[in-house]
Amino acid sequence: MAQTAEQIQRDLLRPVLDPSRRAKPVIAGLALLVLAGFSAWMYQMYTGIGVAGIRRPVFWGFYITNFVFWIGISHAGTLISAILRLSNATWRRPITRCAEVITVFALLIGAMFPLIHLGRPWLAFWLAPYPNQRGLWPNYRSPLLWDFFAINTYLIGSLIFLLLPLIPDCALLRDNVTGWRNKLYSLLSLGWRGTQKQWHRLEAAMHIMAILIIPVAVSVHTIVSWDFAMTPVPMWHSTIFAPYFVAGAIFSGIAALIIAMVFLRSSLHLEEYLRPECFDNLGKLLLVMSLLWFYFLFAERLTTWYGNARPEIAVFWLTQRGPYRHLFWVMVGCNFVLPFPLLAIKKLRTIAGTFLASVAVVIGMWIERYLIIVPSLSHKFLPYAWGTYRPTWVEITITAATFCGMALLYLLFSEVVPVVSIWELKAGLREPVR
Amino acid sequence: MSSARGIFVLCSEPDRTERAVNALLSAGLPMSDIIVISSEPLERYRFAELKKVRMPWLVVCGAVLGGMGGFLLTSLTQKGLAIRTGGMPVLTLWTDGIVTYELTMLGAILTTIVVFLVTARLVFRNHLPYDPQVSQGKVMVGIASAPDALRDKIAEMFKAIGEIRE
Amino acid sequence: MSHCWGMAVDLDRCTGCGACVIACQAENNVPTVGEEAAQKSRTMHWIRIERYYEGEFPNPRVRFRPVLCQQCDNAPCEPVCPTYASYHTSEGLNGQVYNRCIGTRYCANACPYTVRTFNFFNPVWDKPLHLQLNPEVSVRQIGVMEKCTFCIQRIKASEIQAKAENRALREGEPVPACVQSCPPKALVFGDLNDPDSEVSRLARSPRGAKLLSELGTQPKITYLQRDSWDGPNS
Amino acid sequence: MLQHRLGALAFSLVSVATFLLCSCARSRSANDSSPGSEPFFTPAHPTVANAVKEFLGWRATPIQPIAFPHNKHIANGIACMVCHTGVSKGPVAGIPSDKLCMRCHEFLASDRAEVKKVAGYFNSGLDVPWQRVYGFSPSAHVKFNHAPHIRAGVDCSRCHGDVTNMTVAVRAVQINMGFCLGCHRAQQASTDCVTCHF
Repeated sequence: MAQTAEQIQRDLLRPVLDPSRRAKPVIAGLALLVLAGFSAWMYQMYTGIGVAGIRRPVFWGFYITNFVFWIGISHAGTLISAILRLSNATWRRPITRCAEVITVFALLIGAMFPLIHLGRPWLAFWLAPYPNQRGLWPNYRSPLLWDFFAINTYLIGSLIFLLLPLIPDCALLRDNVTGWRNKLYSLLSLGWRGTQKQWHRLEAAMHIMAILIIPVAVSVHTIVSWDFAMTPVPMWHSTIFAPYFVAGAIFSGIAALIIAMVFLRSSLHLEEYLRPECFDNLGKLLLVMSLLWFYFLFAERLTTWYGNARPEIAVFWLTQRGPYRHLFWVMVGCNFVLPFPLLAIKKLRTIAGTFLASVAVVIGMWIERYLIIVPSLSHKFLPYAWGTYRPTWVEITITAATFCGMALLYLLFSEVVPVVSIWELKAGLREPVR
Repeated sequence: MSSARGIFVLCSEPDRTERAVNALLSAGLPMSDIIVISSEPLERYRFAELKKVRMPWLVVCGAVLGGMGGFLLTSLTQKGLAIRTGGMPVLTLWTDGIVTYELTMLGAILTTIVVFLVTARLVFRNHLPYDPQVSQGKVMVGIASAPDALRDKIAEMFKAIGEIRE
Repeated sequence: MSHCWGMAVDLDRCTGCGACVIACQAENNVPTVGEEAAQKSRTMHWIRIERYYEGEFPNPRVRFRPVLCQQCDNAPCEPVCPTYASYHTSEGLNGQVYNRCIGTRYCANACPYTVRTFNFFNPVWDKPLHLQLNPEVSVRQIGVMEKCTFCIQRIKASEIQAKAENRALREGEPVPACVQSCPPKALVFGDLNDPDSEVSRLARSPRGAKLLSELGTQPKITYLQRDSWDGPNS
Repeated sequence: MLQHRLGALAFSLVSVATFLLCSCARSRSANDSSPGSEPFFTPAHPTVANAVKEFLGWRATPIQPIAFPHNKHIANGIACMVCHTGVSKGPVAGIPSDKLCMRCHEFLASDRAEVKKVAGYFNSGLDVPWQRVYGFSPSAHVKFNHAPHIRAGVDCSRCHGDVTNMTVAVRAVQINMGFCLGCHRAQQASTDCVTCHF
């Protein structure tokens, strides 16, 4: 337990004021991989979307899988941190910012994928409703347009949600550095003084934002699920999709948060702050979500099997016994069979245990999205038009690069601002221990 | 103006802060004029109690505006386009509801940040004095402007509490 | 009177010869994609002939079914397009506006008939084959979705001609390339708003059925067949 | 600082990589800038710069091989349709061949320098390489038809400006979709997308 305010401040500012030299080769390596992904994208843009493995009838592949996956990961943060803030859980204080950062970066990465996957990405601005000489407006009936509005709202909201509590910490940094960094942090702290009025307003604003961001987060993944549920594609046209996707998003989000926290803890020496009880509590949350995920999976599978409609059952057996069976059972293993004992048994719910479970869940949830998209598309109604899908090196490179990009952004962020909120921890010192 | 300079004291612990605030109150200053600057929220103290903010109401107004904007955007532009699609009606209230909902939330979020920045007097320059020692845990107490006579009196009282900043 | 273009496909007449596919390819500047892309099932046909096999060796049977855009009244492809690139024209066709298409490929996923084709690369014609491109039809570029238009260029040309001559369109006046080239006359095209046209008559035939009618897409193409075979068992 | 340097490095690497990729791809990919030299035809843009120009709608001002004075011909009572014969019949208005020019200019003003150029083309059996002034880019997918517009009584000047005062034709009217739509709406002509785009 960190004792004094001075200690907290010293420990948490250290990664920013005196960044570890060991991080530099890691940053360089990650940057190179991100660069590889970027080059692959440029190559695709120049040569054509055909360098990806998509084909008829599987017109959506890795890119949309990644889109859904990263938007799901983005639910880590803001949603968890907002819920914990509103419920005033004391153990939230060290983890809220780690979580909110995931949201912003995962959203930025996720929002890139619809652009990457477009046939003509340079015309993507036609999704924005703006008056034009053509007299044309976007189609508000299209789920993609709902995505456009929802993701933009969520991005703005979560960015504000991240930046608001960052203001006092930037003011703190401003007072501790000189030169250009002083100028930078002065700018970021927006002239923060720390009057009681400002503190009061900040807390009021954070409270309101926490209330606002929860329905936005829920709506975002609901709408992502409607991208699928609105079309008459077997196994997509399902009313269960919205809650199923939201639950899955929170599920993978918590897993991503735990993974990020494990790395932060060891690399920035935050053992005193990201304490085992944080992992224990998040592990319990992850367990609940794992059960909820399995419940939804069961409900979806059971109704399809029982309904026995010809196009749907074709996709059903394709994933259960057909060529996608390996992926399907790996998914069930990663999302339920493995995490369940790891998280349910108190002895195993350690930092290592939750980390292992989280890695499994992130892999499992990526496969889940893939299994939602590809088998359904490959086996639509007319058997003559059935097909397959194989990703190419372009898709694989871009996918790998986004994971590196996430790590890179996170690493850079943790070197620019304290990744654990200093003032919130200090305020927590005064709180009676419950 | 020399007659309206402020005076502040740097306190090292919360009890002294309370003493400084009490000193100012005893000098006949209203609570609303007293400024307490700290590096963390001091909610538990009497001087931190502020009257309720109207922020939630403004946010609701922003939400209503955003929602109305969203609804008008969807309905008017669809009327203007009047394209027949798939035998569906020109105005589709179910789907317009989604855009309306998102813009309602966007309106609320943007209002929150604007109201926060304005009421907390951020971005827009404020001339409050500041001392980097606040970042080391000190608390600054004082008033932004005081006539000379009053300031001398306050300075006298502050001497016992801590370092004085003008 | 506005028109509502429709088609009837007589499966009892279809021999699966593929003339309609070739005619469409030539008329509409539909590119051939080459072996490599064809292996990846990126062939671009606006009309295809589906082949299904029935029965065991002594009595095998092949079923042919030409499948093209069904020009649904309640088309799943239309509402999902964010830019109105696929939309419902005033004559009831499922229009595809190439210049408005940004390539989300959402329409192709939504289409239950899988009749939309996508330009994964810029199309290529070996010279001098480019000289036989139809100037009345645009050459689509990379990243654009395309599909059967019922030969909209022919429909428009007929309408303009009829208007110039100040008369109504005659029965069988616009003829899509596939219909024109069908040797056994298995394909019939016409105005469904005219109750006396041949296509209206065939649409009312007791032999008639719609493809995937259970989805409620209300196609404008009627498939005619004596026995009730509603597709292969999947 | 290191991050700063890495950023600069990343940016330059990306630029180099993109350039290399582009140039490799360009040498493989088709272009129709020099007809006859390539073994295949594709509607692709020959260069990235060309694509950017079309995206932004930048078009070079055409330079005509002959300084044809529209104003003089119209002043002499020659109507537009005398030379642009296709305009009332079909999609294309058409540019007359030099045979039509020579019908008069074999004798009329045959000593003028510009007319001699026409005669030169005519005698060598070539067409005058007129440059297109109007017209839609291929990616606009517009199938414009002159005839219905003429039949509907749309004056040529509506879209081509006051040619009576022009020497060589210049793009006097900016024709974009808004321009077309404005007129179609006012005349209650069809504004269905497939009226023009197919």
